[in-house]
Amino acid sequence: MQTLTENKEQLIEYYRQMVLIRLFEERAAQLYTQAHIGGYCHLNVGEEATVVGTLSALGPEDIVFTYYREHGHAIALGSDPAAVMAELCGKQTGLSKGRGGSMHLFDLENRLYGGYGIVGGHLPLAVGAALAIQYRNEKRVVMCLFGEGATNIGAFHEALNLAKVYHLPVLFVCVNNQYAMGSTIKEDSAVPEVWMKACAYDIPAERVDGMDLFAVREASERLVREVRETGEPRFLEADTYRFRGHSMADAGRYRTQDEVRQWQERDPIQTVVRRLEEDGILDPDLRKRLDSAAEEEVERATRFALESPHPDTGHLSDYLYTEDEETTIAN
Amino acid sequence: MQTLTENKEQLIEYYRQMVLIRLFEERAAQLYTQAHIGGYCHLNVGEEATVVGTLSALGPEDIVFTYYREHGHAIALGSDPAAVMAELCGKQTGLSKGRGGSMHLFDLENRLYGGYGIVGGHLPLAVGAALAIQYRNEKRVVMCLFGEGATNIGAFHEALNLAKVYHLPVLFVCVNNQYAMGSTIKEDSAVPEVWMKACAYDIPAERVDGMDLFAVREASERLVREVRETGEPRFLEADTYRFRGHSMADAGRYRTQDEVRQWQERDPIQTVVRRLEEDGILDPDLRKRLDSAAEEEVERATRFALESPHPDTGHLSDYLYTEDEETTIAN
Amino acid sequence: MPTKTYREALNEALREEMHRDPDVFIIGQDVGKFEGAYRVTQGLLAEFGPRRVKDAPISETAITGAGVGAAMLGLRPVVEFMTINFTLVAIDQIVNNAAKIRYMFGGQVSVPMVIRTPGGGGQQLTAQHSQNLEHWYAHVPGLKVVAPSMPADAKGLLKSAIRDNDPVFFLENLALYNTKGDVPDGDYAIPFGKADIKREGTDISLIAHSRSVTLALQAAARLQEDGVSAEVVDIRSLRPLDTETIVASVQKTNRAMTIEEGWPTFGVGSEIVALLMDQAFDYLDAPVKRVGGKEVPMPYAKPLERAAMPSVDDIVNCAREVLA
Amino acid sequence: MPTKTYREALNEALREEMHRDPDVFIIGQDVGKFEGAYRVTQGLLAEFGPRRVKDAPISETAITGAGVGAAMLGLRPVVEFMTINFTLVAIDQIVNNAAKIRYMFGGQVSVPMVIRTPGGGGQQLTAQHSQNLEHWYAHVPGLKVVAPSMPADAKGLLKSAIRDNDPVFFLENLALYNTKGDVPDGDYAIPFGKADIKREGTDISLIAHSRSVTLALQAAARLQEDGVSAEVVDIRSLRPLDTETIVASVQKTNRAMTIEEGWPTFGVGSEIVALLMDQAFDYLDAPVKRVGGKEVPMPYAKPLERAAMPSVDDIVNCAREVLA
Ligand SMILES: Cc1ncc(C[n+]2csc(CCOP(=O)(O)OP(=O)(O)O)c2C)c(N)n1
Ligand SMILES: Cc1ncc(C[n+]2csc(CCOP(=O)(O)OP(=O)(O)O)c2C)c(N)n1
Ligand SMILES: [Mg+2]
Ligand SMILES: [Mg+2]
Repeated sequence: MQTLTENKEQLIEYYRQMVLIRLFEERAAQLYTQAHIGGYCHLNVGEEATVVGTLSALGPEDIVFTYYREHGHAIALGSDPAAVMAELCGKQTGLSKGRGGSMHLFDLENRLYGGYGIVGGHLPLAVGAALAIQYRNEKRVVMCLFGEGATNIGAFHEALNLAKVYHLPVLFVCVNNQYAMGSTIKEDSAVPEVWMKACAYDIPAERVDGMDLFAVREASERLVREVRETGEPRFLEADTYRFRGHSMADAGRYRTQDEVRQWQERDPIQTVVRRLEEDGILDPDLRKRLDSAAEEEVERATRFALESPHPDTGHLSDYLYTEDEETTIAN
Repeated sequence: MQTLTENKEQLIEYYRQMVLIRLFEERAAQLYTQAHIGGYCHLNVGEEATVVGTLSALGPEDIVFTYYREHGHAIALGSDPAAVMAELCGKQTGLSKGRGGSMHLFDLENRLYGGYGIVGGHLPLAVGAALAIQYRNEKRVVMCLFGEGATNIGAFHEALNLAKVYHLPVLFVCVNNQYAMGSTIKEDSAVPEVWMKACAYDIPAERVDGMDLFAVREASERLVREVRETGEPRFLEADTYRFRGHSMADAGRYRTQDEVRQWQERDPIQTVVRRLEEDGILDPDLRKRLDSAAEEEVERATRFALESPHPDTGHLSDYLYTEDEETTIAN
Repeated sequence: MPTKTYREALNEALREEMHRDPDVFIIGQDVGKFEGAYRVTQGLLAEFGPRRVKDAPISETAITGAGVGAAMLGLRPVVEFMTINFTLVAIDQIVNNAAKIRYMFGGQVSVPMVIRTPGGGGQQLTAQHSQNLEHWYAHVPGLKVVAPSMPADAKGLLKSAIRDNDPVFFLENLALYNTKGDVPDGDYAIPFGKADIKREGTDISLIAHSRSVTLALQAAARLQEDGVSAEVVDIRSLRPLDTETIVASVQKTNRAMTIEEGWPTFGVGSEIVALLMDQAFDYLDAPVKRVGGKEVPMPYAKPLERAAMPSVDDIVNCAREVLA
Repeated sequence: MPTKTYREALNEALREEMHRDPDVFIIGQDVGKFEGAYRVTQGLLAEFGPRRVKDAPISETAITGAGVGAAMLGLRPVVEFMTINFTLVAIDQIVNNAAKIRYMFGGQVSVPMVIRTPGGGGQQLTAQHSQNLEHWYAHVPGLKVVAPSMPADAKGLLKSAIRDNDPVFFLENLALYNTKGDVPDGDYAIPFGKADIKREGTDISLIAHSRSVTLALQAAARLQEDGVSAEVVDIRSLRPLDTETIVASVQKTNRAMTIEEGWPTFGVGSEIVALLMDQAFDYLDAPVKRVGGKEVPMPYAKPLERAAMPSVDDIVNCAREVLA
């Protein structure tokens, strides 16, 4: 067990974020069953350590490309949970102005460069962003997150190769939650140890326990630093588990209750609590205060989302082309 | 230097094929400059050991998917050089009835399942053919050939992974002729040792000197046997060099005369000659006879090609749909 | 005749064809254990086992290409894409291999495969998951493209698709899976290249395919209230196109409009209009109009999505213009 | 005005824009050392170095996506595809990312990139290398699509494409690269969305884009011999489409036909016909007809290829039918 190098405030902040994400997601699930949220809705429940552990390692100029399972990613990067929830509810006040929904969160200010819906399709974008960073001789890092199922698609192969050939500052993070919908990595990948696939691109790679915030955090921080210093790509696999279905529509018949229970015993939030309590950083009282603050935050977000207006259908064509926008502004 | 296990006739047959391919290609180049051949025309000159060494290892039921640089492949598989040349000239008597041209040779009888023009796009087809073989519980092997440039495209990644995940009898053969048009594998691939890329698919892989017929032949035979016995994929890289341009249109400014000369000193045909002469299998007299037989063969092929008629434009739509064909036959 | 959902009709066609022909097999992501992203393959793994129902990795290019390769050796693969949107990562295999192999190799080999996938919007699945691109495939010689709107057609056309000796792009629609209709039992196959008059009428032809047919039928019912007799022509087969039935309908009604879920510019309706221009010009009492989706990526917010999709109102209003 | 080839005009536009804007860079296979598969980027590596002229592996998906990602950070990538046929392996990046990113993220980011590539047949490059799919891109809201037919347009439109703040699909044509024409020196940019009358006439409008414009001009000359005055409308911009100029031409001539190299079914001409149906119906003295390639994968044999492509004869004959 490595010693915690972060200061108390930081550690508490991680806890706060993880709880916030958990509560946010559970509330989103509720809103989904109440039909305030529609379409696909993929939750981060169970994966909070991979979310907070990776993204907290980034500097203020670094940028993130991620996939459709990204509510937590937005929150961890600093997006207002209210704007996230509003997006999930398709409101004009949402992070993507109600156009993107759950799968397509974008927050320029917090350098969240989008959640994407075509599996693996965003990896090339991350490589391009890193290319722009190199082109301008900047020291920023691009973090690109994706599921283990994405490592089987061609775009993964091409993107990793290009990142290495061009020497680009990307940290590829594979969030291995054991399932791609109903399929396991063992069934789908010739090399089920995902991090080992990086051998084909000569990218240094490692695996970390994705249920352990501190392990994820340590590895991410180190790798982000390496990427920044060398300007070269790195690869991190974080093993975790989604406690809920693939999306809200999933009956989950492809896995046993037993398996789910076993993973739930390693709940990443409980692990953090235990550790922080042991280290005297968290006590039941502080925890209660933090938890109810998070609850209130989610409450506020929900209220904001529900009360916000839908986009006006008169603005259906807004944002299609940049020129139109300018025209609109000029008028 | 391994001992030659083949009998004399076989060894002489390899030589015959290599010479035939060399002369055929040189004649094709001539016909191209005389405008009897058009479009893209990619020659195997310099790569004859990879062609004959791999394909001679196949059994009579095994099948081959290959790429656009495949005149030699057709010839080595037993296609009539006259039908190959006729195809290059766009004649109705051509291997693909004048519809395919240089890049798209197909010979059902000799189990050549096509030359394809989209780089890497035929690898999935080979996997599917192997799937059919497995489905029917047959013991056939699929050989799939491609250039080293193809290993950078997504289809390569997906095809290798699927072949391994499904346990399919494919021998992937990468003909590494050092260039993909003007680009080298060092510039284009994070892992320039192509065979090592198979690590990401847990496919046993090896590299062989593609200028040495006997080495290619030994490795191919062994790997074909392994594929047949295990029903699992294997990967072979054969290093070689194309003595001519990428296609007939290539000025070749991206490489030096010196480099070309150095490789030409290792001409695969000369190597075979030296070895067979040392072993007393070939003598100048026999060689002369073989060479002029090959010359005649090419002469015959050329004459046949030039004298054959073009397809009748009234048959432009033939072969589009299977039903049409049947209708035509029924009438 | 038993009443079944569109989904059940598809499932039945698959099951029956798999019983009929041992060379038919299914391949796709989560078609087996998961029973299909939209449950079309429900029960098939249990019934036929993993040799005939093959779960595959997220590798659409490899899956599709493997289908083509297996078909070249005489099997009859049915490749499932979770949605039509994902065909874009494999379109090269469909267009450059499946469609061209027979022709470019001089007829030496056929590619008897089916690509099944749902298109369409209305589920709040947003920009990358709500497209209608079937006419791209219908543009390509060498392919056949069908798009059933009703459960019976779904069964009958899927059976024909599986028995066809050439590659077939078989378009389903997310919003149709739960719709119900009578479905003939047993060996019911509908030949390709036949449009179907889903409702007879005399005043105007509403020409549509896939889910738009159901909108057209609703619009026709509304128009009836105004005393307008609208004929609903279900294109059903986009390639080959049944020009005869479509033209005959318009020769009778003298007025027409097209309805499609997708973007109209360079869309399905454009081809139908061009066809009518060519073969029914002298019969037209008014210009043929097109109704389709609004020309934006599909937005998420429900009111925007609704506004982006063609509605029964849109159709009725457009019909009135054509009739004016 | 200096006379230049289409290729030189493109090269000049690239060079000038790279001088003007340090954020413009080129990425593609063999664009650098090899100087471009069709030499459009000749000399640029030498002039601008490898930072601005980036050779890339055979990884069209990664290359295109990298262009999109770099554009999202404000650079202006010009992505070269060796031919339009290879865009199929990257079409997901173009359609699902480049075209949609601005809209689906609520306008927070733009994608100022250009995708350049030649289409077309006639070089005996056969089925997988001779396609015309530009209208697939023109179907997609969020993209802009232009297709110059002449060297001056090539220069002027490429400059506008590079300066545009949204993704532009820029179609070149293999058979045009060596064609010559006057090309204005220096800062010559042509706005998008403007069709161009390449030849004025009064009897019939020949509506075409890319290389078909040159065929249309030859046909117009032939028709002139018969005393027919044909107007040649170069569509030039497929999205946005200049409906005004096209409709105005037909309102004047009262007769029209479309010409395209690609397959007409679900093709470019269909959209033009549908437009004229909608906006020029009352002006039409005869149905608008379409001429295009024959509906087969492009065959290799020269006589077959010639028969598969639209010819000046085809156009003249079709025009006579329209005029009959
Ligand atoms: C190219 C493509 N194919 C299929 C899908 C449908 N799909 C959405 S999510 C998913 C599973 C992805 O699994 P993984 O990458 O492990 O991420 P997870 O959802 O487990 O977080 C699939 C198959 C898609 N979106 N894109
Ligand atoms: C997807 C795709 N991209 C680009 C091309 C153009 N192209 C044809 S051959 C070639 C080089 C291929 O090199 P390699 O795989 O090493 O085979 P070689 O030609 O050297 O035998 C390229 C880039 C293509 N045909 N397909
Ligand atoms: Mg997963
Ligand atoms: Mg090579």
